[in-house]
Amino acid sequence: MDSSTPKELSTILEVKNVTRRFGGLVAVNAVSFTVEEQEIFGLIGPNGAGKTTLFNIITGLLPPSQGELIYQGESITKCKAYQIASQGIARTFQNLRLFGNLSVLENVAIAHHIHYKTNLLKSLFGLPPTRLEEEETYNKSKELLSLMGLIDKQEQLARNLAYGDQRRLEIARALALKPKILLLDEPAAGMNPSEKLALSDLIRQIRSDFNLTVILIEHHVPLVMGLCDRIAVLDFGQLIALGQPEIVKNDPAVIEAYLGDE
Amino acid sequence: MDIKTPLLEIKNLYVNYGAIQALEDIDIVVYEGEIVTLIGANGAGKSTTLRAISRLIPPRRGQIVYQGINITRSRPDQVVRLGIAQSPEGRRVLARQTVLDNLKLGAYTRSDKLGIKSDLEKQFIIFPRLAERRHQLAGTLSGGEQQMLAIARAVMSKPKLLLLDEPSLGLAPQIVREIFSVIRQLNESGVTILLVEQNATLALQTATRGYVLEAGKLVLSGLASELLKDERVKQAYLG
Amino acid sequence: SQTNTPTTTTSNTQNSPASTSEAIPIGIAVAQTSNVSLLGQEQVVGAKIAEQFFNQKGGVNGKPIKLIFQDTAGDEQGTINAFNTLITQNQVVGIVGPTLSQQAFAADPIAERAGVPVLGPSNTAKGIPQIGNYIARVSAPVAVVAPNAVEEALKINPKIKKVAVFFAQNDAFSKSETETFQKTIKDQNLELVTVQKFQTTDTDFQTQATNAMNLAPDLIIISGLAADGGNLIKQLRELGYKGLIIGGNGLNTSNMFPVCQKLCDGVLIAQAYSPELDNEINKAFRQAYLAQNKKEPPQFSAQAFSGVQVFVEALTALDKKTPIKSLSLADLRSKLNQEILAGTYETPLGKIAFDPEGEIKQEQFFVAQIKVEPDGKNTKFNFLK
Amino acid sequence: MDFNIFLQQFLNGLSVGSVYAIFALGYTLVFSILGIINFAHGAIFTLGAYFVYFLIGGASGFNGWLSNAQLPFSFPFAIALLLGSVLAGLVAIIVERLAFKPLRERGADSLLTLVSSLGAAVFIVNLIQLLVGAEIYTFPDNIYGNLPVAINLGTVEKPVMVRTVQIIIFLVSALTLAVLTYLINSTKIGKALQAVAEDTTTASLLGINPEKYIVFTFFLSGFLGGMAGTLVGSSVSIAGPYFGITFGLKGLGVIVLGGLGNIPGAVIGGLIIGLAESFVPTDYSGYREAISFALLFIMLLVRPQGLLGRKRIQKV
Amino acid sequence: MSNFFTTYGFLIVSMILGAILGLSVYLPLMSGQLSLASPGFYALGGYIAAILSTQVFKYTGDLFPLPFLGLELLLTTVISAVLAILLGIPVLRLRGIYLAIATIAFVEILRILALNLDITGAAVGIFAIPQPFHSQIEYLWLAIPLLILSMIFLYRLEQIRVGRALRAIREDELASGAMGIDQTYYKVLSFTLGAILAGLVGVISAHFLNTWNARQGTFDASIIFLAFVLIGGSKTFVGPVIGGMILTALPEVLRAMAGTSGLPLPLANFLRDGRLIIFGFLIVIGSIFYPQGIITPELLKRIRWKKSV
Ligand SMILES: Nc1ncnc2c1ncn2[C@@H]1O[C@H](COP(=O)(O)OP(=O)(O)OP(=O)(O)O)[C@@H](O)[C@H]1O
Ligand SMILES: Nc1ncnc2c1ncn2[C@@H]1O[C@H](COP(=O)(O)OP(=O)(O)OP(=O)(O)O)[C@@H](O)[C@H]1O
Ligand SMILES: [Mg+2]
Ligand SMILES: [Mg+2]
Repeated sequence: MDSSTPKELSTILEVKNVTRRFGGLVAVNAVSFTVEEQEIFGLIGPNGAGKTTLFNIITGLLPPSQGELIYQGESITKCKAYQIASQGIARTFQNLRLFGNLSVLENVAIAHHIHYKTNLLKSLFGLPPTRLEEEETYNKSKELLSLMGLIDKQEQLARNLAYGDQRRLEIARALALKPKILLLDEPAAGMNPSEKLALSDLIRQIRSDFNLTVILIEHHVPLVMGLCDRIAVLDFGQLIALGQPEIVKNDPAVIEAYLGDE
Repeated sequence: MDIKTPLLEIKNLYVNYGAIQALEDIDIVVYEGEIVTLIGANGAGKSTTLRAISRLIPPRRGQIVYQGINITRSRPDQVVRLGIAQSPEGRRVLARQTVLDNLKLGAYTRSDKLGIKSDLEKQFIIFPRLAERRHQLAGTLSGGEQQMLAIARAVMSKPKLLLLDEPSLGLAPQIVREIFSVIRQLNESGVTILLVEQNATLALQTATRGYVLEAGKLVLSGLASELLKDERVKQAYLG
Repeated sequence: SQTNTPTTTTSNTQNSPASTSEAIPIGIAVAQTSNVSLLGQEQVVGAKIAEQFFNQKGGVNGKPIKLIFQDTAGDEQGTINAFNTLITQNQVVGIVGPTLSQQAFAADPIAERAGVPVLGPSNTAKGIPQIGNYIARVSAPVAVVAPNAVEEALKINPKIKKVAVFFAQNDAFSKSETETFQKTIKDQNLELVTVQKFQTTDTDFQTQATNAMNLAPDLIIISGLAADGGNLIKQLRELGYKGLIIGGNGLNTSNMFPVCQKLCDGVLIAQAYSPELDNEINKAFRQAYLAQNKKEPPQFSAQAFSGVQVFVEALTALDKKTPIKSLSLADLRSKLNQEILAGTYETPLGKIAFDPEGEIKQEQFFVAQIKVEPDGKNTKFNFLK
Repeated sequence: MDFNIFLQQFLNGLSVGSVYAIFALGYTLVFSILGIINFAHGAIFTLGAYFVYFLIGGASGFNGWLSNAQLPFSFPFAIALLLGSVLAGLVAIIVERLAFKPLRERGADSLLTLVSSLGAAVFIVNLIQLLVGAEIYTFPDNIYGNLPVAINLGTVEKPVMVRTVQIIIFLVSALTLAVLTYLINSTKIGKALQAVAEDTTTASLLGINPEKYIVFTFFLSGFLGGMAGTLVGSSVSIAGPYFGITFGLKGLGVIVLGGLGNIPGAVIGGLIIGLAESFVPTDYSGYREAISFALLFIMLLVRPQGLLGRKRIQKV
Repeated sequence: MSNFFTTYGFLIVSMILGAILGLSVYLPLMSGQLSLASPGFYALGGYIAAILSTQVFKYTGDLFPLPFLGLELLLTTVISAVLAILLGIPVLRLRGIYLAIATIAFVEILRILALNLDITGAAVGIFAIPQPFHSQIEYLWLAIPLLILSMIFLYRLEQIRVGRALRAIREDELASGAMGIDQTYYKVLSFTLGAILAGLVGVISAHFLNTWNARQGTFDASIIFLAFVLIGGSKTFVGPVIGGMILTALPEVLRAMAGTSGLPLPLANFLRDGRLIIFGFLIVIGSIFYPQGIITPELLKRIRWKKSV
């Protein structure tokens, strides 16, 4: 993208009428919304509403049955997962997908991959620019680990971490892609309330430090409400509400389908 | 309810993963009919404790006694036959089998056909989502649906002692409330429960007693209602 | 019992220091393991009988010979290793081996470069003696053996017109042999109705059999080895083929009898060896073999025996000219090679000699018809020629 | 093509195919539980045939350490078949305990079991060779009583011949298939086996003893392998210690074609390859061997899960 | 000593070639691809060399000129690479055992082709392949540089970005895509590099063995090559090198042991007759005692650490 041209629209991602079926089941049903640059956008809804499926579609792991995705003004509907990732959309996985047999540090270093383009031959010969690159990769990876509080565990194998730590590592790894959009699928699952609070501060900090947009799936309502600028609510694949937290919180349809009355 | 008979006793338990010491000198007692909760930060060793009880990892030292039987050297399946079931961390549903088959396998150790059938129906009433999806492969369920399945499957074995590792993980708030009411119901019907839970407030509200783990060591234990009021607990876990 | 075990007998000699200093080492490099070992084992037996026989007769002017066995394990790498070990470590004067032509192509050049005489006991492919001066063979090339059988078949049934040919395409020997058979068919003005290929590892031939039988051949010619050939014959007969069958040289072994049993009856086999050959040495060989194995000696054993015999006799002749003791190993090997090529030998294979390239000149070839007694138990070769 | 010729070739295909199928059934069974290929299956198949050969009173040849040995007693073929297969099953259990279990327990790369099972195969095959030599052993031709060697399904002028042994093999594979399918799909044992197949830890959390089922599976696979080896041996003789190994590679093709770990798939795959081979035009008979692999190759590109296999879903 | 080299020259060179073949299986395995196609490319390289040197190249003199050999190597590199890319793109979509079987099918199809074609000499194969050297040990001039180059190459590869990408694919292909790694590209890359190595070893082997036929590079070889990697250790390139050497030498070591004098008779007998029984047994034992292979990255780390202390 040419950044010198003034952009009037700050829309970064547009989900247009996206539908996904599995056999007879419609997991995502004609969902449309836009996400603005630098916002924290929440995606909530009951279990099986289609949230993760939507993430999979956005990141190119599943093709939509219908609909289109526009990222920074261009369609990415047909792109492969790795292309989407290298264009700046990173994610974490609800059912953790770490590189389990690699060290914590390597997990993060791998994601730096896309930022260095020295070719195979040059790097094979270990020419100075690649040496620098390698050093930089590890330094930056360590920075991210410190940020996520995992620096002490950098040598451990990822699969040996406790559940909550694995979630943090997922975030560190996604950040290493230097994404413009970060998709977090239940990042706070498996953390206790005070850890959740800390995480929510961290996400805010990341957003401003890294200048990125966050889309977040989370079932912990206080966290979502406190953190998100806008929230979309899915139920049975359909978008039933969209707007600021206060509005969504009091929407009867949302209360009926998701929050329940306490 | 007679809460003086210890159902499960963990004595002086040490567990290692290679060089890493995950549990150190743990003593836990669970009396019959109780709900006991285990809380602690990430990596404190909660899941490790449950794994040790189910015999998925060998302890380095210490003893686990269940109903007076030393199960420290038993096999996992023997432990299940004795009446201890677990809904494990990470759910571990059998991805390539249907929801129904997963539930039936939960009752593998039972042979009372009628009882199994009625229990199956009970699960479907508690979790209507599972009833809807009974012929879907478990691997394609959403995260929360899998969590429901994991809990229901553990219950299907009609355990005396049910180990739950973060049952509320990934569940929508409504379902979380439901799960906890199910836990209370189960307990009332005579199932003893050992609960690992991040949602400490809810856990302590539900439980009779609680233990607090920190970096592999027990740091606190007591009646749940007292722990709820404890300043240290409040600060560290209740947020 | 233990004494019947071929491998035990060698080690007796190999490990007793008394004979080591005296005895003249001759290498035997054949396939004692792998799926080629069916053939290799027969060669081991033949060679051992020779060792015992000639040592009893006084060896090489009083000096015993000692056979050193190195397993070639059925592949080229193994054969080269076996040759190398024999040549440099065991310091043999010459080598009988290897079992298969493909391996000969790999290992013989090694012996050639080292100047060690090699006698191929069963390498029948084209081009073996041409590998070099030191390479000769006691196995007649297929081109010489095969045509006889077709002639015999025509004598039995002059009305033969249509011929079907089968061959094992992954076996070098069968591949060469079938070419000869096919040429003979042309030369005899017969009609070649089909050529069916199979693999030596195949066991089921119903498809090929019925394919061929649909063309109503009067004669079927098979080039293969014992197990596959035997099965092919069996299945042809069971499926109702009534005409004559010729088996190539690879089927020339009693190993085939258990496979086709009664159904082997009447099969014509082209042979380079006949147990019934009437000479002293063959009688002795046959007797020894029968005593040990309770069955007629197969061609592979006879050829291995002959290989050892050629070495012994050439050594004896050489020793008479120049005492072997006085020669360095290198000289001994090269003189021995000349001596081998110069001599004539009365062997179980009949009278043989070599041309200057090392190709065998064998006087007699045979065609046998398999005869099974009505009880289906006793099977033997009836020699027609 | 003349109908009779077609029919003949079709039956040939089925009969060759049923040999592949009967080999593959035990092969695929182990895969369905452990998700690994047991290269020792071919060796156990061979071993079964030797066991039965000796149990019916056969004597060994001259080329092994056991030269000219014979059991002091003998059994009728049917009983020997059963006993021999049980012995083969026991050997399979030993192989599992020695070459599979330690690796599983030490958390080895699951590929390594390919190697260790190959080691076991090399061991067994060469042990056979050491003991009884590389000779060909044959069952007496009266083991099936007075059944005719072949049956003509056509007319006298236009015969369509089928060998009786092959019909027996076909029937036995069909029967085995039926029993295994019932066992796996409709019994509690089958469900437990599937659970073990997917995740042993989870299975044990459900009260299933995975080891028991793994041993059972190996026994069954060895039993079927031994029986198959005997039946095939009775059709084509036991052509030395490598007899069964030569089926290993094609067997691999068969089970992938039908769907790895899929029991009916093994039979369907076997029959299809048998048929395909029998319809290779005469002029291309040299390429017959390549047929199964070409089919397999195409199948893998088009439908990797095999004909009957279910696609592995992967939800993220 | 010279005696040693004449006896074991062949074996030493074979061991080095075994090490390189181990690397050729290891390369695709770096990205988690269990490809057993190496024997196919090995056979192909051998045929290229055999055909060129016996039917195409004309030369005078006693030794086969090295420039011709260079030409064979070059041509094999190109042909192997092209074939590997063409084969790799469709086939590498398969995973695990499925990929292994597809590549086995490829190897078998090549073998049947070789048996049926005239140019490959059918079952007899091609023989009288000319020699570039006077003795077998001199083949080290080819084998050692090739091994060292490949090892340096892999050493570097494991350190850099590309190596990390390969490891990521090996660990979790799906997640690696979500990390921006183009799986197809890297998988085909590692597969092709492995194919080239196998082809080059084929060229050397054809001369080295004097003859080439369809028995070279078959299914058995596939598994043996795999054993090189897994027993040696599949997590660092040192593993397959060591594994290739040990497993190539093992049968010959057993042969030598059987020949040592002074052994009790039954033992000597068993060592010789039961050589392959022992081989099979050792493979099982090796797998059990070295479930991660003999050489693991941790072991290397420890060695390095000891040295630096
Ligand atoms: N591959 C698939 N095949 C069939 N059904 C599927 C598949 N993937 C997802 N589904 C179904 O689609 C629905 C949406 O699933 P999804 O994972 O998107 O839910 P979710 O909103 O993320 O729920 P949760 O909060 O529980 O994680 C679920 O009912 C699930 O069972
Ligand atoms: N397989 C393993 N190998 C090595 N270390 C492990 C392994 N599993 C867990 N650990 C370590 O043991 C400690 C306790 O882990 P455990 O999973 O019991 O924690 P937990 O209390 O359940 O945490 P969480 O709330 O995140 O699930 C952690 O430090 C973890 O890193
Ligand atoms: Mg989800
Ligand atoms: Mg935990």
